Amino acid sequence: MRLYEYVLRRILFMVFVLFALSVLIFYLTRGLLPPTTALAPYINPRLTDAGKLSIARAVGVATSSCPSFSDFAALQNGCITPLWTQYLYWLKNVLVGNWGYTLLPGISGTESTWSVFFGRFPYTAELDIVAAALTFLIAVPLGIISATHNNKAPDHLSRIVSLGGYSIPQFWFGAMLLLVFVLYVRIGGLGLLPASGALGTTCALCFSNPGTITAYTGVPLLDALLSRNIPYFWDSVVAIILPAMTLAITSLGLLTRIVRSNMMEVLRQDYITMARSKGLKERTVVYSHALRNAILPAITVTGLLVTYLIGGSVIVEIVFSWPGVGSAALVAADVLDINFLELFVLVAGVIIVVTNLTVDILYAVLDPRIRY
Amino acid sequence: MSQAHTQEGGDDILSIQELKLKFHTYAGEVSALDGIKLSIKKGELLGLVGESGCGKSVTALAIAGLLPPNAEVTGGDVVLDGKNVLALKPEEMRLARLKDIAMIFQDPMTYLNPVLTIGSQMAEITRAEPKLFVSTLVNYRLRQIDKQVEGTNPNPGLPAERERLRHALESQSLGRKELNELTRSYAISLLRSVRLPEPEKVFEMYPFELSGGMRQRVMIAMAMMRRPKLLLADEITTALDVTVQAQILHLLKDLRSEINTSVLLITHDLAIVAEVCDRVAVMYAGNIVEIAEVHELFRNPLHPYSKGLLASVPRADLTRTPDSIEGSVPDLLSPPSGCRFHPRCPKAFEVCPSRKPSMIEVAPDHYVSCFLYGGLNGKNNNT
Amino acid sequence: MYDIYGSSVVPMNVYEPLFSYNGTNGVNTVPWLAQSYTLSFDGHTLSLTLRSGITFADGEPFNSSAVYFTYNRILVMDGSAPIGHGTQASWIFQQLLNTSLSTTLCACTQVYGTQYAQDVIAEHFVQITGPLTLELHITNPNSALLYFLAHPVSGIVAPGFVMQHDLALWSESSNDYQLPYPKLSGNETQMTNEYMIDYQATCNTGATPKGCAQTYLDNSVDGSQAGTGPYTVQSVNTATNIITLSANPNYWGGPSGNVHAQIKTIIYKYVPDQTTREIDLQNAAAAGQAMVIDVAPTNIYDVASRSDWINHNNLVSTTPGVTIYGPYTQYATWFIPLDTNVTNPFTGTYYSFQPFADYRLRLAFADSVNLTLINEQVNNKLGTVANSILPPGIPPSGTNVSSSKLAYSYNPDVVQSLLLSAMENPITHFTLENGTAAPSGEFSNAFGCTALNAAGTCNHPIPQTIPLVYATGDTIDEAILNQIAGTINNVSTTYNMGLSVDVTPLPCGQMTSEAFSGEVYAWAESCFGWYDDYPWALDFFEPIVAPGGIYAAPEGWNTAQMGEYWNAALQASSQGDMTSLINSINSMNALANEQVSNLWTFYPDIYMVMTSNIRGFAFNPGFYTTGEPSQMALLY
Amino acid sequence: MSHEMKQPEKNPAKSRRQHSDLRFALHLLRQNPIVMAGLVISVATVVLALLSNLLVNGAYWHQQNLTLRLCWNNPAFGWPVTNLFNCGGQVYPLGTDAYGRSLLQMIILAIPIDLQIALEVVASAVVIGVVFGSLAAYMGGLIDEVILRITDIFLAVPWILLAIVLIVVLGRSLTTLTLAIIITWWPWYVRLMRSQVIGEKEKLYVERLKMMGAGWPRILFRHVIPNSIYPILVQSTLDIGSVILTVSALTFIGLTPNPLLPELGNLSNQGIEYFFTAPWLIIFPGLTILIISLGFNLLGDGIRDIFDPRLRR
Repeated sequence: MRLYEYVLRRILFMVFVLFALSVLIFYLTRGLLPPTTALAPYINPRLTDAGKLSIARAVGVATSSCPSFSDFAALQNGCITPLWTQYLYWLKNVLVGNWGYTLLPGISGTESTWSVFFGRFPYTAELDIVAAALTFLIAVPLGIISATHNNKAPDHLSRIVSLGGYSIPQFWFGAMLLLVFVLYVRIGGLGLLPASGALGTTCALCFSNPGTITAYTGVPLLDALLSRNIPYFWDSVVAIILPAMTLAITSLGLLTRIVRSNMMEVLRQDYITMARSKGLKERTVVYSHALRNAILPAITVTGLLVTYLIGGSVIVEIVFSWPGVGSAALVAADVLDINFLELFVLVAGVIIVVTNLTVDILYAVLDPRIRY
Repeated sequence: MSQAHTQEGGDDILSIQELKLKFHTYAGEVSALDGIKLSIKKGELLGLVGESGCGKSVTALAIAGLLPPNAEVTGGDVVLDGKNVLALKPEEMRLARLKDIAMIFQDPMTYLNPVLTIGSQMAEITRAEPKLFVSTLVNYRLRQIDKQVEGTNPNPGLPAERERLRHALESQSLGRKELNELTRSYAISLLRSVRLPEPEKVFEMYPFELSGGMRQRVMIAMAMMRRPKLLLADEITTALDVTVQAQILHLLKDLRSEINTSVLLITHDLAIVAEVCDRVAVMYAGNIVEIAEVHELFRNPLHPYSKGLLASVPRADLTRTPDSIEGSVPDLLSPPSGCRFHPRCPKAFEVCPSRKPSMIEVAPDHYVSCFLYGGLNGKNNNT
Repeated sequence: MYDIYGSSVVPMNVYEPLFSYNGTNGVNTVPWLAQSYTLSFDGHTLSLTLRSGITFADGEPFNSSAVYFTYNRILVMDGSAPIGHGTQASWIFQQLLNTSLSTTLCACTQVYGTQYAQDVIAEHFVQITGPLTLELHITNPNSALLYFLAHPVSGIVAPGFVMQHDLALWSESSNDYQLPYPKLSGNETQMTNEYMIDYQATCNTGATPKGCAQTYLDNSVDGSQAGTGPYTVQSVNTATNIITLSANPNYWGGPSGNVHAQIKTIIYKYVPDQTTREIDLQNAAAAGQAMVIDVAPTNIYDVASRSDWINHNNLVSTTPGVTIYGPYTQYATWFIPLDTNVTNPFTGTYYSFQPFADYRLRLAFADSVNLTLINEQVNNKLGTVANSILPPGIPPSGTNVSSSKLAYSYNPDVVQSLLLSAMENPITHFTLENGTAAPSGEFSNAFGCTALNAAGTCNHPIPQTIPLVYATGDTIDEAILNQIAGTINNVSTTYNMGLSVDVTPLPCGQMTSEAFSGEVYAWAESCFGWYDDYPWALDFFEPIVAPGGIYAAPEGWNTAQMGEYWNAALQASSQGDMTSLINSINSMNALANEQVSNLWTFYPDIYMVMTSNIRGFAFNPGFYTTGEPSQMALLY
Repeated sequence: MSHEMKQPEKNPAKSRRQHSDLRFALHLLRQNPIVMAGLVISVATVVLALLSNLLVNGAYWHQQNLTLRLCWNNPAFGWPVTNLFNCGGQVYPLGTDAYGRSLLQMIILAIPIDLQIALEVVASAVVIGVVFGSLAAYMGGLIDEVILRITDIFLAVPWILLAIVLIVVLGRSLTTLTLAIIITWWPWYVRLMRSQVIGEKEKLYVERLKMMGAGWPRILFRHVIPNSIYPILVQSTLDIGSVILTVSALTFIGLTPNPLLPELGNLSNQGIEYFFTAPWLIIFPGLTILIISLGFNLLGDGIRDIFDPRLRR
């Protein structure tokens, strides 16, 4: 089978998964919660019952024959449309990006859920990407060292690190970092790192007034660079250290383990013995013969890693008051802002599925032996 | 004529004394080598035969210092060309492998890195320690140049190059670029000399694009590249079909005489031994039970095991059907006491289980370790 | 969690009303943008003279047509206060005029569309009599008039600025409506009227419902120059809830002339986590930056010295470079409604068990909590145990709270006897919300057993469960409800009454919606706090005790009597007859107390935690928001 | 003859394998003290969980004492925080929590609760995984496809999001908490079991059983599953730690059935609220979680090595 066929098939499959995911999430939220909850995000508080009813019809939860909103709220007189109709309306709204008004506290009721979500999303993206980078930078060498020194001190050490990271409650690790670096360790009486938010507006080591930047991308680090505001950039860097570290340390276990076991397997291959028998330096053996074969399979867990990071960022964002979608998700859960959660789940789904797709294709392309 | 050669060539390139070796496994300690004694003369082709699992390959690995981490040498020395290999520091051992000891392995499929081209896997040898290869490469090139200069209408640039190379020879150093170029042409010439078609193409190919026989040739070429003092050939023909086997073996022989290296040919196939070897050592359960010159051994094998081994070989003239030895190779976790062969030995008697026989020279250059031929009187001193 | 838009962050510092609560207490109002005023005896006409020489941040002059624009805009546009404020702004003003204008006042459906704008214009609420003089024509006089005008939602906005931006906003997104006046013309009055009609034209409940169009000020978008206040809105990040105010260089200086923005930039940052806020404060204090943070009463000892507060009643900071001001009492009361006529959300019908229809059970619940202890241990003394619905000092002064007696006080023994009597002879007759008697058999308050056995316990008790709900994370309410549950369950187990009280946290939003739709027996409301739209005793009662208020009137409640007091109070208020107003308010108070309609808990205290380098701020108890003290400072 | 046929059914390799597994396990423990530590911790945890109700009266967690809130009087360690509350006579080794309960007692009461949830989750996930995984693998074709795609859907959402949604929808209780985690967990086991069975069903003895005309349920449940279930059990040990982490994470962010419930994440939740006045409230519960999950992970890691053929040499 040719590459493009393979890609095509994977894309179709991706679309299917997303569709199924939408059905799942729709059923969970709309099927199991009363239709009034589903309606809430679309209703502007000022509306009269008549207005509400017309909206309920427009959103597709109330039948056109429904006499009054109170009947609708009491789920009587055949006011509620069948679930599949609701789904079609819902899907239409999802596709045109109409997610109604946000219910999040602290935000004007006239803000749309969509704009709120994607206003915050860049911060989460920034956090996750930085964390992912850190994870790779730490995990891969760790895995290699522990494989090349199997059952020796470095191996034990790196296993403890990765297993430890894997076993530490993320919220606790974050809290301890705060305790240590913000409360107890002080530089010249100053807090070492900012406790909150993506910007260093309150961090002691930060430039007192970093000024403002133009939101090209919404991602502070990038925007700061694009608008050449170096103080702002450093503030953002300083601000992201602790959260990203927390996320990375607690996520690297998976990757380290994969790299380690791959590496150990590869090092047991005959061609490694051959390479040694040729009198090559151990470094040459490891890096030019073993590494590539060991890293390649490790790429395949990237998808898993992304899933883990997105999940983890919810907790980390809460601990560090990171203004991303993760911390907002919890608030959304508190105020029953179903649409926000739905949006989050779907976006996360898209990201993960696409990542997996890219990884698979990349893998297929990279390894000369793979014949899909 | 090779006999004459071995007789007069007195000095050993390799001599193994009382080599004892254990494997530590979760199941317990496996005593893989139980004090083996072996020597190879310069330019000699020694066969090492025995059933699989009797410690042939381990011996080779021990010589090349490629033992797995859970192996431990508990006694004896391996002296290669005057220096004790076992005492070498890792770095020295590496250099020894790079220059003096080359090894060719059983399975050409798995012993080449699938994701690197043949070329790069050959080139990395010279790149590992350029100094060691300068003279080889340069001399090779000089010879080429000489030929061309003598030949009709030589390339005018040649004399200049010759000068440059001579300087390089003195300073023992080459530019990176030049090193690579020379390596390439040299490697290709080697590939040609192991009779690979279109060596330039092969140089660029990935292993999985080559057949088994071709890969084995590539491995031999790699070995030749280093002009080693000792070549360890571990079951190199097992994975190949018969016709290819023959070619490879002849290649080995030619190579041996060409660069005058000594070869330890490990195999379980007596036919091969008979075909190419000068001397042969029979191994059983971590012991060398009999060493003799090939024809001698085939004419009158002494050790009961050797007898059995020979008997099990199918003959061309089907005067009698091959009969196999009773029982199977012992589990070396708990090796039999005394002579390790006694449980399977048809001629075993009361001494065998209790004491370990020593090597006795029963005929010139014919050693055997079996109580049937004496060694009963006096303590077990492994002379 | 607080709403930086709904709260008075921006109103306080960016927009100014004609009057202001006077700084020390909110009891009186003083002219602010207004120079002077006279109110006719019948209370139907308020004549105003405005200060001269004041300009909006965008340079527009402040004059009577600005007031005309602002007040009419408020009337016509719900949530049109400088910062969106739900229906509050309009309803506060609408009640001064023809009640048919207001959904809240008349139980009628709101007229949408341009007709509504026409109705408002026809009211001629604001009459311009000169560039700096004007009259307000009031259909329904109200003694709280000046408090309305001092309310942050009635801050005056710059007409030109707002009209220009709104028109731009509406015409760019005019896909599902047509603006009658795409370009405004005529004099300012004329333009204002057209603007109002245009706005109503944008209201639609079409296929993808959007209500009415947004207005430019709704999110106090970047660079709002529409106020006369000491600050202007520099930027607003709706996603991360960061509002940046910057000083208004040509601020007029206030009545005293010496009010000036000394801080160049104020950044309002939304940091929901208590700990994080405190860490930030510490860092800021150490780094010499200026910062005000909100510290919950439960966490006061994170920043304040305990011994100083317990022993000497001083809030002394434990962090160098941090100062704490306060505590100040504010016009707010926390309480726990004990509801009757509770319905089952799934069936939509009444629960047959309506414990709080029984006065004895209401009293028993109220008697089983030691508020003083909780105030000291959990609320850390940052509040006063409430002895009536009315917070102290709320105007009109004289609505005296100390005189009204509470029917309850912490007393487990009384709880025990009350429970026993309620169990042995449960009430049999119920009244529905609409006053009619409930059909027999529909309700039964029976629990436990009617007669105890020799051992003094029930043999086969009828089990009943009363769930109490509070807002997740509200430590104080949690403590209160837990103690109630503890006491009641304790008695119940001694006599094997089968009555069990369990306490569950609900997300604030969920709890409130369930509570307002009458689906929970008793709930703690302080997650949004009970506060007045403006400091006026009468307004405090309306939703809680007045007939037709949002809380269901409990069984045994003398609705008729309360109704009479209520009408008398309204009457007195409209005639400005303070004495009888105060009398009827106090009688309502007394009635409410003796009936134990609700369990009043605390009057919350406010205090300000800020770095010491911040000079001068005005605390104003008149503002309607509870909690978030830092939101209430006018920094200058 | 029938005797010969029986042989493959009883899969003779197994007993010997277990035997050598045991030796390998001991070998590992000898050479790798970390695994030993894991074993010790896990066993200790389980024991503590079993004993907890004997050590501490289970009713204590309902009892609050507002006058003893947030106090620390461990003589061994004076906490360097201002405004330290005093706790009267009795000594509280780990201080008291926001409800005036001894933190140590609460932690002891919490361990069985967390462990129970973990076990419930893992057990149900294993059951689901084994049944559907083996069905998918053994039946192949459409069934395989369907089951795989379903797992794909669940794996395309971060677990915590799915859990949040579920808890919001189903309301907050221990049951829904457990359920939510199970729902995010089972797909892994299906995947794992599937790969195992696919390997197992290729084996010779399955063919021979088929030839003998044994029905698929018999082959699957009597032979294939018992032979391929090992790694699942390993995974489940490893996962107990992770599940405890998950549970505590969810309760920490406030998705808790009852704030008084002594559950490690729940206790930490109080802790983050009183970070300044009572740091011990977050430190110790979190530390407990760390130790327990680390214990199980170390153990699981070791066991995985035992079952990893590539590590055999």
